[in-house]
Amino acid sequence: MNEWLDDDIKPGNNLSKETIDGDIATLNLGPTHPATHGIFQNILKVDGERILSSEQTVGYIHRAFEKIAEHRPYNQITPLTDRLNYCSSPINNMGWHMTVEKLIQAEIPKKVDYMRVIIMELARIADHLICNSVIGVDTGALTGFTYVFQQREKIYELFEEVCGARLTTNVGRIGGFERDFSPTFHKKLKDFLKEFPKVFNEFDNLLSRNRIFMDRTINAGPISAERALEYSFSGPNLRAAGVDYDVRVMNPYSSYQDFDFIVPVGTQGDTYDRFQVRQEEIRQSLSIIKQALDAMPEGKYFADVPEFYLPPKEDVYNKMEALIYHFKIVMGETPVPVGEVYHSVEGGNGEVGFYLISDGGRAPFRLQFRRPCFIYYQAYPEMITGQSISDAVLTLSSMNVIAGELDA
Amino acid sequence: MDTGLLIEKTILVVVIFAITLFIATYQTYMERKVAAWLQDRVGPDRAGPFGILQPIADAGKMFFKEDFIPANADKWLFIMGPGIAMFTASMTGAVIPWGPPLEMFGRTVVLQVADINIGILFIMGFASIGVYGIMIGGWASNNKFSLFAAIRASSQMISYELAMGVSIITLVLMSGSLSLGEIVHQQHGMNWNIFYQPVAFVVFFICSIAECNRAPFDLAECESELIGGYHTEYGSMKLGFFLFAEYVNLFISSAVIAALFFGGYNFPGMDHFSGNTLAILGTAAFFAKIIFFIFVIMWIRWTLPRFRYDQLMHLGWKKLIPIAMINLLITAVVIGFNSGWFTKKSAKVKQTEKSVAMMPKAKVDAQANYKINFNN
Amino acid sequence: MILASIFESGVSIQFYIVLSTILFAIGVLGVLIRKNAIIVLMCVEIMLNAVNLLMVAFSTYFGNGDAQVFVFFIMVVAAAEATIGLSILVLLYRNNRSVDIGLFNKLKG
Amino acid sequence: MSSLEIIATVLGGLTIGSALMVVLSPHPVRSVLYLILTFFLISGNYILMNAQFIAVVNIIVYAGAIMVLFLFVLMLLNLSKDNEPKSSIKMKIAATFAGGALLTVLIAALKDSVILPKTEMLENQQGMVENLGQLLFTKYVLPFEMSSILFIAAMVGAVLLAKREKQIIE
Amino acid sequence: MGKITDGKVETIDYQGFQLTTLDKAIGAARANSMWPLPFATSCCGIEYMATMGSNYDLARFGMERMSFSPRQADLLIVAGTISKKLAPILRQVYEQMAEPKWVLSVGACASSGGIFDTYSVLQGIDRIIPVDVYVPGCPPRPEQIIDGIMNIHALVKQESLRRRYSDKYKSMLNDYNIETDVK
Amino acid sequence: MSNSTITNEFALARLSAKFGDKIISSETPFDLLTIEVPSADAHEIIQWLKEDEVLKVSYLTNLGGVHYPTDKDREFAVVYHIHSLVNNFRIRVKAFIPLGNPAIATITDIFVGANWMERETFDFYGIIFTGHPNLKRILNEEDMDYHPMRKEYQLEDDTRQDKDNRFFGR
Amino acid sequence: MESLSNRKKVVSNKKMSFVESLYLPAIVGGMWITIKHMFKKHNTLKYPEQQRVFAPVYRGMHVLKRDEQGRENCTACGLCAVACPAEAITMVAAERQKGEENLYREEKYAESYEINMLRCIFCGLCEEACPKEAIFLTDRIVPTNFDRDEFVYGKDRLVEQLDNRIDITVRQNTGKRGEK
Repeated sequence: MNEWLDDDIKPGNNLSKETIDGDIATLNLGPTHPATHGIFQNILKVDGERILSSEQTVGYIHRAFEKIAEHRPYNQITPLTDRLNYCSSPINNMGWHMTVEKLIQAEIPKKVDYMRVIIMELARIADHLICNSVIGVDTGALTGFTYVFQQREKIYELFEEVCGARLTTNVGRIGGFERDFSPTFHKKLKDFLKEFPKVFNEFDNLLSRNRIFMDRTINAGPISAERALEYSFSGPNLRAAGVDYDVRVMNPYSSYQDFDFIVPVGTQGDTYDRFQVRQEEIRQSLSIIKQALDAMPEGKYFADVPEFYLPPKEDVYNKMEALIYHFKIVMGETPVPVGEVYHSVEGGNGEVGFYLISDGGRAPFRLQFRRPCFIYYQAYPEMITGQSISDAVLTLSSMNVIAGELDA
Repeated sequence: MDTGLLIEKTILVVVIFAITLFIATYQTYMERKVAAWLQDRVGPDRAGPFGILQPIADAGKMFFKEDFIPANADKWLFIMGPGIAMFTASMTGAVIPWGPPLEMFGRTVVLQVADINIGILFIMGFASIGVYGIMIGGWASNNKFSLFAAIRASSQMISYELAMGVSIITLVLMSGSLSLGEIVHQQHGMNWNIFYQPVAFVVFFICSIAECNRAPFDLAECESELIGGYHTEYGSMKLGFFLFAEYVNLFISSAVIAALFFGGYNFPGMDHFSGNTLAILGTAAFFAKIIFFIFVIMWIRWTLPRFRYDQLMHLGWKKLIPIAMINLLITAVVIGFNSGWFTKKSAKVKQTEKSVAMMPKAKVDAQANYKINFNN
Repeated sequence: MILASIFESGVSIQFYIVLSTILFAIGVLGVLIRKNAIIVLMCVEIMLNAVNLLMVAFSTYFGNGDAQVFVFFIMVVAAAEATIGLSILVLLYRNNRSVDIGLFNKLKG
Repeated sequence: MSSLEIIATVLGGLTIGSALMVVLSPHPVRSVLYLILTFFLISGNYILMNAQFIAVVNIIVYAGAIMVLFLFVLMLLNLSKDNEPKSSIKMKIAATFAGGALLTVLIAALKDSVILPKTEMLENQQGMVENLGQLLFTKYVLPFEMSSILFIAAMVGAVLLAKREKQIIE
Repeated sequence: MGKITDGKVETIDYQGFQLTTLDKAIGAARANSMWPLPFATSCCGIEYMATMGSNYDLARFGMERMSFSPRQADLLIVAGTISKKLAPILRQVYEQMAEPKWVLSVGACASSGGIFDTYSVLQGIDRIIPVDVYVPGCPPRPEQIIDGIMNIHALVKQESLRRRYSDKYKSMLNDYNIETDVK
Repeated sequence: MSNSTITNEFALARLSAKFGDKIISSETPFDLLTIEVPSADAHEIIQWLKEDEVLKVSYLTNLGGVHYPTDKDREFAVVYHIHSLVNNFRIRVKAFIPLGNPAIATITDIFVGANWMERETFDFYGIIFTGHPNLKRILNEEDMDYHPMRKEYQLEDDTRQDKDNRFFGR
Repeated sequence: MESLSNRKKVVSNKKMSFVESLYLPAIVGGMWITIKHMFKKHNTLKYPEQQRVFAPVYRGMHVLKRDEQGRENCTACGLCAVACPAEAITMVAAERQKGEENLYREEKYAESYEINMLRCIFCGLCEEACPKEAIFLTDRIVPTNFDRDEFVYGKDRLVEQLDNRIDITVRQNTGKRGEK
């Protein structure tokens, strides 16, 4: 606990009115603040540097995803999911694909599963790299950020090799991938796997055992496991509090049961724990990628679902059946089973869920996204109460609140 | 007052001021380039060859930017803030000996504006009032973040000044003089204070980074927390003054570090030279040292995370001050031991012996050497 | 030193006596008319400085360093007074949200 | 008048002026700034009297430390012109009279009281560090040590006073 | 800088002024020292970070010093979706910036609303503030962002020092109901 | 739910034993136990689910609304996804409420994390969560006068100028 | 809390060893890491002067392909417009007249074809939707502009020039697309 704070004001303690005495200032953290870069607003009541209470405003980039989803055919929703958690778009893409596949009960080849695992874990690395390097930036150490961003750039080149885009990937289709991994991709991935650990260790050495960094992050924005569960935390933030809940392990999807990896946890749920959990998850993701690459089965890169997976262009041109399917898929007129399905994947920030209600129509009747950021960001005032402004900034960046996911 | 001296000093003041400004300007370029190199980047390279005109572009832009005073700011103080920061920053250069004496037009030109016998106190004094620029600027902006920065800056300055002062006193004990010129004279050749007082050096170095408001102690302007800190509301040339003052401060404190601990213009093998050659080489050596320290401070900035406010205070009060105190105590005891205060004849040590006795032996020799050289 | 010869040229001790008296009176004036306790404290500092000035003047004129040593001690006392005074004021402000000197009335009994 | 006399007079006038502004400025922060200016001018006076050490110490102690504290407190409490307590005009007039009376009496009493031994001015080296140090560590060593104890007491007192008490009211 | 008239966008003619040597020198200085204020709300912000990183290095253009304080910034980089809720804040930031100022609209969302043709998203920031250069893409590659910045540079270099005092400029601001205190 | 230790049948049996006919209907689409409960009893059932020693369904995964414009008096559904981390068992609880009185008891007293989810549902559908500590709009502007996710409101607000609807056939 | 996954491992060690608590070793170590980078070759692409080669499948500016004889492939069926999530494509279809066989491959063609590049999100769905292999995304980037109207790309900028054909065969073959 910060030594300069009184013992009675600690995160989680609800401050009585009497506690809040004289010298209170109202500080507007955001929206145009470097730490909130235009999206979040926190109206802080501070006594000196100590935060007494905080009130959040969100919705600054509310884009009505769920409403749009009710107006778009299933295959056009993939680009939407890109923009949920844009730091790890492929995970959202594939979560959505798997949801629809669950609805239409498609059988997915093992190879597609493994390809998906590789892409998703790359995305997870990219996501965690951004978060951890931004923690570094917010503590003032900019250099580590530039080192890992060079590696993140490599991940984006890999995505570009697979799907043609860097950030909003729109990768994969319902039923599989639009194309197989190219030899260039394999070569680049091998290079990446060789080079990345070195740079990553450098980054780790720069920060994780540096006393200044440890002092800054330990006890900054802690949350206990019980409170975290009450708040429905998930992902690295929950694991930092000590609960090893990971959708990949609990409800394995996309053949995650085939891979051997540990679930890193922290102890107090403070910034340092979150940082370290993410660091270790990056290492685990690397190991998963290696396993998937080594055990990549032969086979097709798409499932046999002609109602959803577009036929090849030559067939469209030459075969009547293919042309009809093509038109039907594009127009969104293929029959979809009626039903309700909930599917969740372990996104960069936790359990990304898709609650899909289909009435058999062209577009989903209702599609709700379980957005982990939106759910856990509400715990932020509790986490920073009694802390200093510096801690609040660090806590915000270490929670990795992605605005696209927060405001939907 | 002798007219020649007056002209000489005037020229010296102008030259030193110009050099200070020039170096401060190009420190911004250096900062950008160093940061770029440390981060596998190129840095500015489009303004002129290798981006060499970057600082000039910055200055040109700021000069022609709209000069804005926030409506609810205290107008006069708002303008005064950057001025004070600039003034105090450039005053300190007056007592630093920039090089060995130069022979010119039949006169011996001492490359020091004023060799006042309390030079160190002068530096301390101006270092301590340097904070007013930040405080006034931050307060007058009428912005909460600026106010926070001002409060942070002032308490940081007061805290780190103490440890800084104590570590300087250690040096004063050793050299027996408050004059900066004298202290530099004593470090003839390689007889630098860093070899006698490494602990004092570390403390002083840390404190001078803190006094310059540089990372990892840049709490007064830390971007990720307080936006721009005390200069959040400043734009155009007033902001330029603030940033400029920061770099001047950096330059001056590097100079003070080099002068106090790294022999100033002294360099090994300086006995082989004399006269103007020595003066030029000495000055060059001094500037090389200064630039090295500027580089080190930049290097630190781009490597380390910054402290939190309470940790900063913690470090200052609970770590640096005790360390400096203990160092002072040990130095005092050793000096006392050397001068025989703990032996029987201690009572009879004469006044004249005292000042000599307060120095380690090597120092005394150096001083003697210097006097001989100086008189030649 | 050139500066030392100033007194030869006629700046007399009377000048400094008058100067420091005026400063002292200004300090007294401030204490009397200002109600902001912090300003009052500052005016006390002015008074102390007036005394210091006189001390140094006398010391210089009589060629005796003792007075300057006393100036040194006065500064110590002033610093101590400022710290204690200010912390009392901060405390007072916390309780009363004002630094009005009239609030010291309440200290009695 | 010689040039130095002019300097001294101007300096004295400025000192009085800025000291007056301390009292008269309605804005507490400006008062502090004027006071800092006053200290600088007083230091200038010290330098004129060749008391270099006291001059610099005056700046370090007053301008560098004490006034930073004052400014710090003003900022911390966020005092400005608006919440400045006002005193009544009557009070002000009375105070001015009282101050003026005091001034008159003091000047009258002190004006011709000193007779100068002029010769000692030239060789004056009393303000130099060595001499002051000699005095401090020989003749005044006990007061010196006492003052450091006073300082520690003041420091402890300030810390104790400013430390916040537990404020939760059960 | 464009302005909307009857739903159409029209550009102020930058060639209208005869550039003096001083204009050119200051234009070059301004172009090489643009301090950006990144208003990076969503995906494009991440690509903007990539542009800041080592691989693309905005520092080459003298732009690595980010000014989150509008007073110090020369270039407002709006990267990401601007919702109707955020629009007044963006406008306020623009109004707080000191002249001369430029606006770079990065990405489909900021420029036109992109795929978010919804009740909550502003269909292009040029409805509330004048935009100088649009960068297409969702999100644009760093190359495209740099391309946009180069276009801004071209604009800045051509701009007369007097343009900000011109009636044309003032009338453009008036169209946006932005008060200007430039005399 | 591959390694779930509690089967859907077991959970349903336990629920029915406790609440009997309060479970209006139940099904298991895609292996996820879905029960429909009366809106008045949703709070109680969820509380029991959380506190039950065996089920321990104590993690609120998701909360959202659905609008069925054609179902008379069942226009809105509030759907809770709750998860038992210990048993790795998920359950979906649905409660239907009529358009005329779209109110249901809040579960913020059971799960703190439901706070914003309920606010979002209120924002989108206008469903009133009685007892909610701070039920106001969260994503949209405060002064918005409709609840945009209801089916009758269109997605666009027709401010887009660069589209010609004739070309889209939508 | 008990382990849920049996794979739990605590990774965050908050105990500082004595050496770590001295600040300096980590600081020196960090400075050593950064100074090593100072002597590395920089990793910067000097963009306007240097250009990176994009992946062959990169989704950049669109092109309306012509076939080998230089006839436009597009038949204005409108599938791309339907598939576009951003609703950025508009077209007007026209009947091919006699004598225009060398211009248009199919009987119907797009009289006007516009893509609003500011709306476009470069998702590639139009390319997938096209049954005639007429529209493709290429590895060229859309240039920036001062004017919003400039971004509505008509046929003049979309249809590939006869003297400046755009090769998309690598794109079509990468990942063996279409092999079933």
